[in-house]
Amino acid sequence: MNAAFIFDVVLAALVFTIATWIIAARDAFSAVVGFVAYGLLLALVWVELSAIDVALTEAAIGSGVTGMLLLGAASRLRKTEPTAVSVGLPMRLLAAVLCALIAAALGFLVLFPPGTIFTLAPDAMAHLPETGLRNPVAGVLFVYRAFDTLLEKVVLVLALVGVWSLALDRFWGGIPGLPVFEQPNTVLTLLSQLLPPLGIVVGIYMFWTGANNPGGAFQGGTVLAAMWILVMIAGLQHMPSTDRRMLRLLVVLGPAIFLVIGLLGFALAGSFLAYPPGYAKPLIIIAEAALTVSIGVTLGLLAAGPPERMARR
Amino acid sequence: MSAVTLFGLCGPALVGLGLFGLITNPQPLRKIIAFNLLGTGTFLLFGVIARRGAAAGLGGDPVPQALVITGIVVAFAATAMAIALLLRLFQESGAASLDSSGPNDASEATDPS
Amino acid sequence: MTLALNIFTALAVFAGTFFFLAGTVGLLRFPDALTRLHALTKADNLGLGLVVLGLLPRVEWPFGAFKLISVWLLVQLSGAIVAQLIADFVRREEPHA
Amino acid sequence: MMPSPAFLTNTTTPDGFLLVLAIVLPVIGILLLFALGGRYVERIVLLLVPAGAGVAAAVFATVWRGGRPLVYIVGDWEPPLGIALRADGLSAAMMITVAVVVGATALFAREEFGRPRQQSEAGAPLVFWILLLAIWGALNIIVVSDDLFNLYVALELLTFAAVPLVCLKGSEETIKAALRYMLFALFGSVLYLLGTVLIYGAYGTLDIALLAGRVRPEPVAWIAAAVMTMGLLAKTALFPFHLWLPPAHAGAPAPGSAVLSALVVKGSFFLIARLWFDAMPGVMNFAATQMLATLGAGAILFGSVLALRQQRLKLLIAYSTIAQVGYLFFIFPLAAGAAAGNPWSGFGWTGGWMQLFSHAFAKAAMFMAAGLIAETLGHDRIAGFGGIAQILPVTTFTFGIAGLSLMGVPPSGGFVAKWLLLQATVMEDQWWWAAVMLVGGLLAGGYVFLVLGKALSTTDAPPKTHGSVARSRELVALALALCAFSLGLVPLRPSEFLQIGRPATPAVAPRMKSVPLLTMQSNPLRGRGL
Amino acid sequence: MASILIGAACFVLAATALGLLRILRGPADADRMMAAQLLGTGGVAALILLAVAVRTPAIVDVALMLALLAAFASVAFVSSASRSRDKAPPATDPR
Repeated sequence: MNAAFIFDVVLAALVFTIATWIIAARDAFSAVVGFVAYGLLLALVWVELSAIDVALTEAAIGSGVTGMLLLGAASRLRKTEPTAVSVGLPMRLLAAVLCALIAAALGFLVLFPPGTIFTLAPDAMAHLPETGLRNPVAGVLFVYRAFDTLLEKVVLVLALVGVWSLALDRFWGGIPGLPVFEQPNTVLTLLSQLLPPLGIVVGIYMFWTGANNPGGAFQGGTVLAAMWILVMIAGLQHMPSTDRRMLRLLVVLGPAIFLVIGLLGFALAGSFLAYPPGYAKPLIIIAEAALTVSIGVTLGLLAAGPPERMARR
Repeated sequence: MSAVTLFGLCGPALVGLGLFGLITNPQPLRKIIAFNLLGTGTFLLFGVIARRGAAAGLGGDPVPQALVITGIVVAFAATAMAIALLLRLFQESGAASLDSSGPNDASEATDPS
Repeated sequence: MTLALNIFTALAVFAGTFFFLAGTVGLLRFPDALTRLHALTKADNLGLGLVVLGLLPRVEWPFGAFKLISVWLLVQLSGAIVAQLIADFVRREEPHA
Repeated sequence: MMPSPAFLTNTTTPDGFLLVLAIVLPVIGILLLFALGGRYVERIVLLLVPAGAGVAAAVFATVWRGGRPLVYIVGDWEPPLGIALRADGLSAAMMITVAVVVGATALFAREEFGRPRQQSEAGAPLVFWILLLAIWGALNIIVVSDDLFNLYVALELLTFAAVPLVCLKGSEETIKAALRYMLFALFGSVLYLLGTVLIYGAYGTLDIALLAGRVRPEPVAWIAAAVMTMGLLAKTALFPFHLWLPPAHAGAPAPGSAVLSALVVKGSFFLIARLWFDAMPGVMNFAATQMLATLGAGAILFGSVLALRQQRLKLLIAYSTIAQVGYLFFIFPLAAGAAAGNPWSGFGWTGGWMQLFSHAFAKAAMFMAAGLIAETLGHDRIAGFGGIAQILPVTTFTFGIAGLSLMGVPPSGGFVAKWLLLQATVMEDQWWWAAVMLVGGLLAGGYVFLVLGKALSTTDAPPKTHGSVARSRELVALALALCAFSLGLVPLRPSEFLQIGRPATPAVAPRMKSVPLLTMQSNPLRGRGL
Repeated sequence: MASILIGAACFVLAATALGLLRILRGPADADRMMAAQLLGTGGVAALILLAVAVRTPAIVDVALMLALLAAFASVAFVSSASRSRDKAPPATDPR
């Protein structure tokens, strides 16, 4: 029993307790606040699992942007709660048994791991020098499994299309319905003047350090998105009209550049999404830079929701 | 019991809790939260598998770690879309539940859900 | 020298943790939202401040120290502003309980 | 044709780049449409749809001529570290089916979503085309990707494309349907991911070809297979996870419904088949196959009976989808148990896939016909269909032809499929499925004639029409229906084609300690060595 | 020294997590947000303690990320809570 293990026990107990609370809580708002706290603790768990790249992502997304989305929804839906009818007790018991069985089966697999532990860590490390990167996670994301990453960016664009498609017909191309402070709030204005410059620096740092240290386009982009949303909420900057050509171009910039680099691989490196020897790192940096911007814009727009009014022209 | 096993057991517990919430909770918003819990439980399990695969001077197998990052992004996109749907439903009907009610469901009345 | 350093770190960190505990106790025990908010800011200011102070000599100079200090400053800034925002909000909303 | 030994080699084949093109073209389309939007929509779509169809045809032709699968190693990083794409005969056939249905849908939808009437960009058309391309791209990935996690991303892509399609009309009930669909789909994909995680933990790879050699019948494989199957069943809307489907498929605009019912639910079914037959060949046992087929049987009976009771045409067709998807699940007991020794040459295997293809064409045609009828009448209540056959003879004919295929009347594709499945039940000594199929066929006849009877009936006063529909759209639907029908005329070809590149089952004897007698008799996967 | 730091991290985490009881008790949503805010600060403190204890400077980046986004949840809360209170219920929202 050392200090580190006690820390892990406390952490695991907290995560489990809060998770139970999130599910059991009576009103949705408490559950959402619980979820924000939960996301934060998970970031600690990922640190404890030596997955700092994941911890950064979880800190940015799990408690940050997802928390914001859920909080906004919970506040808006405050009045509707009592209408929902609860599921009957027999059904709940049945579900409880089923879920307990699944959890027990998974727990069993954890307690009795396979005799041989497979790992791709040596493989991933062995080829890392060819890529010029030093962060193996970045290597997986942008070299070995770049195809997944490319598709995931397309998923983001598609999610944005899905969110926008929920706009009423006459608001298509209008301004997202993010809740904005109507009367200027001095404190918030101060925050959104001071924080974003710092945030942009951190965002760029995250992207830049990602090639060699934990971090990367996604984490950096999320920070940028958060800062952008903050500025918009404070009313310092008007939300853009979603029919702006520039905005659309920024959303597809990252995936498009990544795709072009991938297609160049056909000609220059003999395979789709392969990099010519020696040029891997610069190309990845270019792709990541574009992706950082695109992710920032896309996540910001996803969080801002569907267009709800037209621009005054 | 090691820390890895500890978090390894946490993962299944979260999966179970999330699944339970997703099945039994009638409010869509709570279902979305439960889905996120279920997702993080799954990711955690993957993280534990990654940690077990620590080798070559790394604290964990980078492949699952990278996949978890992709998974978190996708889960966020899903959450954003589900919430947008939910809020639109609220805007449209003033309610945020999936209970069937209204004239259009008459034709579905045969459905013994 | 190392011993003195260790003692300094330990003292500062312990003092910091004390303020965190105080913040929690305040949050749980104080009667209304505004006083609870007050307790909260103590943890932000002093608790984290002392922890950072205690750790400063142990991180790489200057970049690591710079990062630690910026973490503290960031928490200061957002803590203060969130406190203001919530206070405003609570004041506009008529106090429950 | 023998199963090709190329199956296990992990090298890019000369024409492998076609697989990348099949995926990249729709992705380019999505990005271009999103960025340029507005006036360029029609031009971009007109360029990409034929190009994509051409690529699918090229893949089909290459696999056909070469008799071996196409393989592409993305970025030259071999699995397990990298991702491989692989198209065998089945994948190529899927790809061409998808291309035909998507192409037809694009033609059909040109009227509705084609030309923007006003200067400014309209939402629904742009969104529709982006979603259509996304569904196409996602399905192409699903049929060719060999990596379980890559497939997860593709599944999500498919979900994110399918859900907004449901509520394109934006009415309260379609949004409700979309939200319910979304929640089911998310449940499904997380469970799929959970299984993927377990598989990686136990076998250290996500590549299906590599997994085939590593997976053993042991608890981890069972649990992984169980959760993944459960998740995918929710997405396939197999009974009892079907609740989301009828409102969702009925709520979408007609071209959307066509794609959703014909293709999207098949995507997740295809993955179930890949999982059981390809990734975990040794794990499938008699009990599991019977369970899946039992759910399928439940779907056939339940879906058909409910279809009979619907008053609205689109809901009827949606319930019919639930029933027809049920047939697909007979592939598990009937192909896995192929007494001949090689499941790929058995009747069950061919019959199951023929059912998938013919249903895809027939159901797309049917939803298009329903859309045309609803546009003409302004409603889709079956009770008000009297005299529609005189106004829309071609469409009524289309509906009838597609209906014949669903019922399994010779010589339609549906007939061949069901006949092959019936034969397989005899060969496998599993007559009970035959009984279900026969009842299902009768019920299908019931609901098809319910509609046709109403449509052909003459009323004193011709029904009020709301608008007229273009003849070209009627012809598109008819062409699809004829596709479904004519599949029956080439019964022997598909059987060979669908065997191309199927794995020679790895010679892994399942570790079975106490095997029930029944399993021993009908477990075909043992002793089917190289 | 490392154990002392980790012990301190453990203590900070446990202490601030205790504050989460406020989520249970409420009474107002603002109180619940405060508890999350406090845990945020506690998490940052625990992370930097860990970073120094296990000599992994990259962990400070996680703390930096948390610190940067610390205000985010509260700002979102205040803005959407104000809005949903000010506006008429959407059922009567003219469309």
